[in-house]
Amino acid sequence: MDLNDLYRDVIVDHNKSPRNFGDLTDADHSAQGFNPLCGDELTVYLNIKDDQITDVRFKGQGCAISIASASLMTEKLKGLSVEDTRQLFGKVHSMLTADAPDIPVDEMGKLAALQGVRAYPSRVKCASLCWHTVIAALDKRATPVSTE
Amino acid sequence: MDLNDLYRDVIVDHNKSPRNFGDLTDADHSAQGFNPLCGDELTVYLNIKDDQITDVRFKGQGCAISIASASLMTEKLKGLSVEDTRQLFGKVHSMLTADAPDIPVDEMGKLAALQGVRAYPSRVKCASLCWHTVIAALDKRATPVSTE
Amino acid sequence: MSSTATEIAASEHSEAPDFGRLRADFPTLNQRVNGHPLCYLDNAATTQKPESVISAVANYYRKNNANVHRGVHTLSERATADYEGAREKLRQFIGAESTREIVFTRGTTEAINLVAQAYLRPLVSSGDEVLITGLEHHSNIVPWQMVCEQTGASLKVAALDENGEVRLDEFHRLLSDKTRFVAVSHVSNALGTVNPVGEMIEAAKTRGVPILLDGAQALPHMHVDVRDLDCDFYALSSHKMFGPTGIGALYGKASLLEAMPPYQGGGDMISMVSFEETRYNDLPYKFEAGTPNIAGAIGLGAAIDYLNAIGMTQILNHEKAMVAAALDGLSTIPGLRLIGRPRERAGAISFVIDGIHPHDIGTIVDADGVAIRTGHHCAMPVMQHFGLPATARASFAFYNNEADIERLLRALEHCRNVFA
Amino acid sequence: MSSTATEIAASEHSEAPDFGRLRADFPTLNQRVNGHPLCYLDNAATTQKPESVISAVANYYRKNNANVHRGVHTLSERATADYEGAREKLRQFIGAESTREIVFTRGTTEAINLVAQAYLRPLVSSGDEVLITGLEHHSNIVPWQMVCEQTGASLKVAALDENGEVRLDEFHRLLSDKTRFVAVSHVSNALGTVNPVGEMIEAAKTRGVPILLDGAQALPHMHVDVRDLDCDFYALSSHKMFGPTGIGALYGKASLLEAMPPYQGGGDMISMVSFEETRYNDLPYKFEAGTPNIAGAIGLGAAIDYLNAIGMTQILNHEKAMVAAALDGLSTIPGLRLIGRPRERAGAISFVIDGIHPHDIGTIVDADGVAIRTGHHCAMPVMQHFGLPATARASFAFYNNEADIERLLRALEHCRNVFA
Ligand SMILES: Cc1ncc(COP(=O)(O)O)c(C=O)c1O
Ligand SMILES: Cc1ncc(COP(=O)(O)O)c(C=O)c1O
Repeated sequence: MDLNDLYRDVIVDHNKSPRNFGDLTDADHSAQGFNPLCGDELTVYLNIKDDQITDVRFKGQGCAISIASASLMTEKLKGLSVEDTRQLFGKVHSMLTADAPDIPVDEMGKLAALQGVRAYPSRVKCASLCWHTVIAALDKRATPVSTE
Repeated sequence: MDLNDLYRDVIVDHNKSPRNFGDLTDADHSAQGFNPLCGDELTVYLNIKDDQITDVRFKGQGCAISIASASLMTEKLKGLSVEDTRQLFGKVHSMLTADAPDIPVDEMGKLAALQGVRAYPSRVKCASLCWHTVIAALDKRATPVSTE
Repeated sequence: MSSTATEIAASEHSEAPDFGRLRADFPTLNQRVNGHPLCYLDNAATTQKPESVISAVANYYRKNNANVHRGVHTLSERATADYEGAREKLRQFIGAESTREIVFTRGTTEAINLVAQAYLRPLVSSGDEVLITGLEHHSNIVPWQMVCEQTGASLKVAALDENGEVRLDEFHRLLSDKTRFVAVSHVSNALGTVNPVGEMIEAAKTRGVPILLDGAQALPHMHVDVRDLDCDFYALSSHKMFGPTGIGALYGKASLLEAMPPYQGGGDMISMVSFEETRYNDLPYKFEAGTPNIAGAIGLGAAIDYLNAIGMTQILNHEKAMVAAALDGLSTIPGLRLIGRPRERAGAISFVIDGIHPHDIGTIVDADGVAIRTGHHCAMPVMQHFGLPATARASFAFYNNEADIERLLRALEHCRNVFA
Repeated sequence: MSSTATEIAASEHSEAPDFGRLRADFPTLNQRVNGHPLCYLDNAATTQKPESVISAVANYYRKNNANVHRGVHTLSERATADYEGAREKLRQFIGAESTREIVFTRGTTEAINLVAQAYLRPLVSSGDEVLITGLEHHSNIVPWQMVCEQTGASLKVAALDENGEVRLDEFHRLLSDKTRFVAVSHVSNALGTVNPVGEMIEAAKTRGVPILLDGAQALPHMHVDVRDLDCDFYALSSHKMFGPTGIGALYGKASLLEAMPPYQGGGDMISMVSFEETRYNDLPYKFEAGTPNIAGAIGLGAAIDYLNAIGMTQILNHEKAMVAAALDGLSTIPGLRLIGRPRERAGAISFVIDGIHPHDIGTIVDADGVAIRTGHHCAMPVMQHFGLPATARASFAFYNNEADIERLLRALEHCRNVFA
């Protein structure tokens, strides 16, 4: 278990300067997620056109892992189809939790920075909160997602 | 711990042929006692004249220790004053429970047959049930005595 | 881990395990009591623990002791993994679909109270009925009496026959449009009767009435599968199945548990608390308020591993033979009368001896190192049914053997001599 | 036994015990975590157990395991004597008048739920009020919220000031003619604040309102005497005072407990059951339905023996010095802000560090072998009061020492480096 594997430079950087952070006032999809255990709270906003994510932003507060994960996610989602987003969620989930992930980590691009989370079971929820929240937004679920 | 010390001949005999067993239809004092743990149930009847116990009988069902104890008790009480009965209760209680009883056991007469009970904590309630019940009768208590 | 144990079990099941050698796994059994080797026949009250259970508990305290669920530090993660691992073992052991359906409680009694208060109490009122049987332990009577008192509902009781079996005609008759809940024991602790729970569950289902099984006395003796049974709730105690005291569980179908309000309030059972509003946590945590008996759950997990390694079918067969031999032996004691002669029996045999009160039997056989239970066995209505204040009860576990039966019979002869 | 421990304690109290050596009594502390010797500073979540507690539990399972209260055989008598012996030890430890006033529960949470449901629920209705404080653990909030929801009563909360102390003016203002019950923590688990419970109890008494103290965080750190305090109920958890999990107790004044209906129904809490009528057992058994956590109670007794042998006054003094040193040390960490600055503090210190989320602090210090807790500490309203989602909390027990403080400070420096 190496701490540097969890707090990689990419993570520390995205935590300090989260990308796509803030409101998306004209969002046509949005959802709230929270992790009551650590007090993490995220809102994810989406604009979708012709089944394609045209814009995505998030805001909220949380630990470095959850903020960085959300930031990395927003970078990745822009331009993706709804279907591809759902599939990517599955792959990220597998990378975060499975001993032998479904897909080679090096196909995950920048998201691979999160692979260190797997060694820290109590931190998996932090990394996956934003993803659960995006899926809730796609599903137009009204009640906030909770990961406890 | 010697079993013969508990089931002395006197005890076995008084269990088999309890003395003063049965109703006392004109009793002026009576009380019920029960030990729910083993299902022992006793009723003690008293006639008292000028502060003196003129007659005493009991009925009910129970283990050898509780029946023999009640039988031995009735033999002892006839003719005793109310005050002496209460004092005797204290002595019996001490004999049944105290490591160093208040009074020499040989002053207890036939009741000394019960001294073996002390080595069997779960049986103390059996031997003392009749005594608790007599005191309840003297106190004219309406609710049955329970030793659990 | 539990899967390993199951694998071992599966591979070993071809030949019967050496039950004689298993006895050595139980430190308590290896002692002298009143000058005699202990002959423990009070298994229906509580069972002895194998060394693996004792050391699972000690090991948790020595290496991994921490509070669960709320910590990010290593010990807390280990404790959480072990505690939740035990839940998974129990889920597998009783065949539940999901760990969401396994709520840890102090034992059977608390599990039944949980259902009585959180499920039934909000649902019933005057005119409604709860159906139980004449065979129940106080823990499956009083919680329903309390709900009835609180709500005005009434308690119906399917009576016993002279063999100590529930009269099924009565059971069917009493199961009516007014019945809102059925609660029956899987196996009776007082008489050893195995109830025809399949038929009872089906009858309840047919009428759409939820049914709880009190499984305290079933799990130590037989394979139980809650999905096969298709009961709605199943209650159990760890200490009766070779695990630690202070832990047990309620199995409940997720759909029922989800609809229920919580039972106790506190830490862990909420997901969000403010003074204005409190949101409850997901299953099963909604029903586990406060710090749980972490060591107890881990010990229960170890007990399940142990049982899996033997195999419940092997245990059932071994015990059937043993109980039959004990019944044969007891029938040779003059003046001894069996109380309850059920067609199907597990674990316990109740009896009385003419002219000797059960309490005296208990004390005398104890002097010979034989531990049995005497009294009402927390089943006073069963005693009342047979018109007895008490019985003597010998109850068996898989580690008992023919020598134990022999010891019991000799000690009973001793009783007869004392009162000869 | 406990009297022996008390004697030893009394004779040894003249000189301070060697706290450095006591540490060796705790096997958990003697291990490496992530390559470093364990530095355990999560004592408010649960405390570690001395070897004497671990072996008291194992010893019960190895030698005396039997069910209590209902048996005449030797093992059952031993188990009963040990279980009731533990009750007597606890009675002495907290200064209760009689063992009738000591009800064993799973822990603080269950003790509070018992009072909420069996005492308060039958007494209150719309218009009545329950008074708590802004400092409470969820276990001393949610049970009262549930009663309020069930009955229509309302929950009043005495707010905190900026130091994390209860505003006494608010407390007195909210204690009104409508107040039917007061429940306050003796010591806060989130901030370490010691409440002025003397003044609070007196205020409640003056108005004739019964008061419960949540003592979960007080007993590990200070001498508690319920008769001196003159509170009506006192709730505690064994696992927070060096004893086993799954056991705790409710102290209640006999007169109040006697008047209360039972909480759970089942074995042991009744004296007579028939289907028509059930008579409840005497105190404290009326509130102990089902087989209790026998091993847990015996382990708690051993923990009390252990504490008595050290002496709670010695512990208090030792910890005061340690906590003061920790506060000094923490004040040297740049960007660290203490949350809560109570005048009187026991056990816990909460803090945040600019720009680093507590959750990250927890993970990073754990990599250095330092176990602290991060999150809301089951006290979300306290977090809301300070406008924080979470804090980091280091909490101490008598076995902690200066090296632990040093380790914590260095680990916090490490955190700052990771995010530098
Ligand atoms: C102040 C306080 N009250 C109540 C509790 C609940 O105790 P338990 O979880 O042992 O029931 C705790 C501990 O979590 C606590 O710190
Ligand atoms: C049939 C049955 N039901 C319920 C119980 C209660 O179990 P516990 O005391 O472990 O809660 C028992 C055991 O005493 C039992 O034998």
